[in-house]
Amino acid sequence: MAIKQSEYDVTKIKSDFPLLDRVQDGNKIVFLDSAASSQRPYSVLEAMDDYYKTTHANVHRGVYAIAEEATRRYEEGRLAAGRLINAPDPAREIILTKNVTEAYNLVAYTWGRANLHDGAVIVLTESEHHANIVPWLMLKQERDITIRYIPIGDDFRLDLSNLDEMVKGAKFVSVTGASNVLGTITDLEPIVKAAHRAGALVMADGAQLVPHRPVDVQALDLDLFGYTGHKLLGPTGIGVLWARAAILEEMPPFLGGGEMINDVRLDGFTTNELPWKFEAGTPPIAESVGLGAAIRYLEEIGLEKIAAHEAELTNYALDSLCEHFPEIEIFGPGARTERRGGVISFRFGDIHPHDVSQVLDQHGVCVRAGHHCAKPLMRRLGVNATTRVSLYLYNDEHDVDVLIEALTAVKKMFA
Amino acid sequence: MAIKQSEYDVTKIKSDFPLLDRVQDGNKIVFLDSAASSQRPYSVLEAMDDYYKTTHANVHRGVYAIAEEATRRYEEGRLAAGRLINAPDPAREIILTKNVTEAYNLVAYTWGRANLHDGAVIVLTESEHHANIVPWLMLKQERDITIRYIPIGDDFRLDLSNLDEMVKGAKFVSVTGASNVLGTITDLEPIVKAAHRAGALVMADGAQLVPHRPVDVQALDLDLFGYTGHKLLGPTGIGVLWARAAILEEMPPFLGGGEMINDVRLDGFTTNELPWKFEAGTPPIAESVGLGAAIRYLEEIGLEKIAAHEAELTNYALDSLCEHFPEIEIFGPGARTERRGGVISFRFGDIHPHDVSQVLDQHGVCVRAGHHCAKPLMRRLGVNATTRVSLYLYNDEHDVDVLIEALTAVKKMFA
Amino acid sequence: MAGLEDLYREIILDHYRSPRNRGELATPPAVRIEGFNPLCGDEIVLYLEVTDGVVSDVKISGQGCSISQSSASMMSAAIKGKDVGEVRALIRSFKAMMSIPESGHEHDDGPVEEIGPIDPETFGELAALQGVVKFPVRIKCATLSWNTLVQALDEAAAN
Amino acid sequence: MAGLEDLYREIILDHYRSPRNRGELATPPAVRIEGFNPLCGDEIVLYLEVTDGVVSDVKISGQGCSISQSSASMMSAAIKGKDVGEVRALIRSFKAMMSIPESGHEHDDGPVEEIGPIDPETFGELAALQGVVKFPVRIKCATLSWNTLVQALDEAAAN
Ligand SMILES: Cc1ncc(COP(=O)(O)O)c(C=O)c1O
Ligand SMILES: Cc1ncc(COP(=O)(O)O)c(C=O)c1O
Repeated sequence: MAIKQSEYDVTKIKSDFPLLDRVQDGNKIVFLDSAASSQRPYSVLEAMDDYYKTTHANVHRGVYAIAEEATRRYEEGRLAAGRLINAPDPAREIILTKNVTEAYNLVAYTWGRANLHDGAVIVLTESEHHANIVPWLMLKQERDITIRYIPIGDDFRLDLSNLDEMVKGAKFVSVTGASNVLGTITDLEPIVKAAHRAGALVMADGAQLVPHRPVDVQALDLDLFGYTGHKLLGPTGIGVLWARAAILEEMPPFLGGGEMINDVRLDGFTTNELPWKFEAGTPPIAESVGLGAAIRYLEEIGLEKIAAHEAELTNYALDSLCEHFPEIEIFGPGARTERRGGVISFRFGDIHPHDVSQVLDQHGVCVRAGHHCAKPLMRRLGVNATTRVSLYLYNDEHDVDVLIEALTAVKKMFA
Repeated sequence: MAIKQSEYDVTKIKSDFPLLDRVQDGNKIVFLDSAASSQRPYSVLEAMDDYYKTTHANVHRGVYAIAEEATRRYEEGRLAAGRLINAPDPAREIILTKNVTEAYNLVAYTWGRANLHDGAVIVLTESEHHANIVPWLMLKQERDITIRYIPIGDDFRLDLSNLDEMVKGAKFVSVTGASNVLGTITDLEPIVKAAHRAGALVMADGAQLVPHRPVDVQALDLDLFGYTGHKLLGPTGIGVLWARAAILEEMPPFLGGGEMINDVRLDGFTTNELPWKFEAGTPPIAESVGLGAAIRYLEEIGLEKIAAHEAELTNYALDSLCEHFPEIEIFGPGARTERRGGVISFRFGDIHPHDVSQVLDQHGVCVRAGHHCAKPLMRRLGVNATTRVSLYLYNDEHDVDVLIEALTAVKKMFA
Repeated sequence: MAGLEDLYREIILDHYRSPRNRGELATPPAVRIEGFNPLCGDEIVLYLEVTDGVVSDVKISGQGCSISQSSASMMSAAIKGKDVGEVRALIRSFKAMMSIPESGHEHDDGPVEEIGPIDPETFGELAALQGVVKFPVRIKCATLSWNTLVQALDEAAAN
Repeated sequence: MAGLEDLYREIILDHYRSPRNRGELATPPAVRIEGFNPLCGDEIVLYLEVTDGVVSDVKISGQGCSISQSSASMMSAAIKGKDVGEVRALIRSFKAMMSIPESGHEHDDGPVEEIGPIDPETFGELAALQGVVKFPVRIKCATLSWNTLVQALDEAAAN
């Protein structure tokens, strides 16, 4: 069952990632935890290194060549971050944060506190990551707001049958673009339409979407959107918030300090223009350079091709798992279904995910075991934890084959 | 006037920093803008590279070797950050943020909103960086609090003559440990004593202090303290907040999301233990590794020695500047004074700082021109901007000599 | 890297496969305490009956990984019939074996009290859990039941 | 890297050393507008008198770097006596020369309308400021007085 895809050379791609060359106790690493955090190609590390070695200085105010060059490189990362999702005005609408969690907190603290007063209704889903729940629960501790959750059905997908009812009277709807547990990809179109009909803004969480397929925030007609650098071959320490300029203009500032101000007096201050209004203090400069390089790497391969590769590999993995292990219970859509990404969560008989993961590690296979920062979803699934395999552009059939072998060993050990 | 300091080999130190080897238009870079952001030694870049190449995975939850090793390296950065300032319980009391600006916002949003109600008084100083003013001005927009500012005297130092009066009735006192404009180092002891007598907590801004001399938060009897990675040979994207555990325990959380929670339900959440309670989302992992390496580099040379070197070099620079340019007006204490760091701000006749800096750049000399994120202080000094030279461990007399030559050219150009 | 055989000793797998003292007790006379590992969602419910200063009965229910289950099972076997003072001493020794200083902060890297070689007399089968220390993420699994026991003893004493 | 001679043309230094139209005007009939560059604190105060659709007088005070001062000085010389339509056209051309698209967002890296070679007829001495484009941080210095002029024209029109 060979995967054939013209021009997609997974062996070459794999060799671009130094960590995937690591040998642990005689086993080559098989990295199947990219949904938690991906690995980085040489080009990303080199871009950051080059930045630090030749061009580092603080940005935006220096009147000397190195500082101007540092500013240019920092702002280039922003433009790349916007280009990747087809943001209409990246130079003003892309806010660089420390991770996407900060981005959602920024929205909850500023847009949320300015617009959601007692009695307001917002809509989330049962399959959100904590990053898109807790900021709203914190707001709910302060104010009498109602949070409605779009439920998931038995097919693990959002149940959109009651959509108009769900969003009725809501001011804000925020849904994950792709689940980090179920592998489902959200059908955003009907949600955006219903929300806009109801007069609500719509934010989507792109953390698990942007790394894996082309995303166009304009075509999706979204209002706000976030994603995170380290899951898309970029460095840690950087996240991306996009929102329509009109929304950002209206929002009060979030963090206060240098760079986000226009003027400061002892008794007050005025804010800077977009996007710097939301970027207080020294920003993640080298991280923006790294993010830009990561995006270029993805663009060069092509996100369409990456998505196609992942789809084939996901089918191979789902088939292999079900074929070898009848006791496996997969929490998510099956092989060859639409809107399905490369995240595969499962129960392995009654062997606890911690034990599964620990034994897999002995074979060099890295997978995640736990609640995946989605405790409400875990409760809905009726489990405390799952084992999660996640596939990315550098994984191949051989990785899946090693996983199957290693799972066989797990079974033997705990039989 | 040779600087002699046994065992301090500035040539060797300089060679550890790749950027200082850069040649621009035939001139070797003379980097005199470390107060804005320092450069990084190879060892820091190598530590981050090695982390990414061999050990990267998301931290704290992975049950596999790479993830455990990543967690260990991340937490090691935290311990180093605490060790550097002699924090009593670094494993719990050090919060890693994206920069120190975030740290002060964290304090203002959480401790501030929980403790400063209408009528409350806080005390800052006229020489604060915007990072320690704007978060409090933002709070003042919401609540009727009073901010008092300790003035600076004609000697550019905080006027502490009226201290007990200043802090009377205050709940919180926050002062810079070292000015990023004046080069003054704050005499924290009387401030801490007076504040504690008045029942106020004391925070100090260590952004310009920690990189340059030994700091001991216990000996200083501080309650909260912050500093930032990129000014101390570390990467961008990381800052440090220290506070006594008892204070942190009482503080509500700041950003919500993964990692900072203990449990999440659809209708509420509970928070994690310290320090993770304040670290939402994927933290700056590689940045913590880099910070740890930067701290080790500083410790190996020794902060006492760095301080001594900088003191001698500052004297040399102040003497040279005054000797060559009678028209120079330095905003800060003169040579051979106590509590004086290597930041030298000045007016150069009536040549605008932008023009000074631009022409210096032509000679490879990097200095900062502007308000240095301290607009209230600029108003106090009666200027819109200053030219600022800042010295660090890798600078030497030759750098100062090149500066003098280049300033001579500036003078000629705008005569 | 530590080998898996350090973690999954045969005796651990045996307790996992056939847990001792599984079940529930009537409350009162027993106290019932729930323990929870937020990282992996493991849950344990501990029923403890103390009569005249002696652990007269103990039962465990809940779910978790092999390490948390076997640790709970071994613990139940080790404490049953012991007097409360002995049990508290055992808890201290067990935590020391897990490199957790008395203050209880499991991530402290500060100096840990030197503990002598594990004494099989006191520790019996529990010594098999020593290997967990090499797998820091799993320490919380191994200590879950013990932390729950501390709470149960406190509550029993308060009654 | 761009050389300093691109930035500090002799004519720029000349305007910096001997600024034209320095001073104040009575308001009314003139309008008075303050401009401010938050990055470096440069300030300009522009006095503009428009009579019958013509810039009948202009004066400038304030302080700033050589680029902002000389740009203001050259601007004042260029607009004095011109009619408002011509002045607005000149502003557009100047901003185009500074690579600032009409929308006014100076950091946009989007495509910029191609502008032909600078026409010395229209631009006169102002063409000397072309070199500023190579020093992005200084663009705000060069455009400060022009942005202030836009406001002054709007206000004069409103009166
Ligand atoms: C005294 C002082 N405090 C705070 C800061 C803010 O540091 P950061 O931009 O890294 O948050 C700076 C540096 O700009 C500073 O000099
Ligand atoms: C769906 C989803 N949203 C948000 C996040 C948060 O990302 P970060 O930790 O980088 O803020 C994650 C990753 O953990 C995720 O999977």
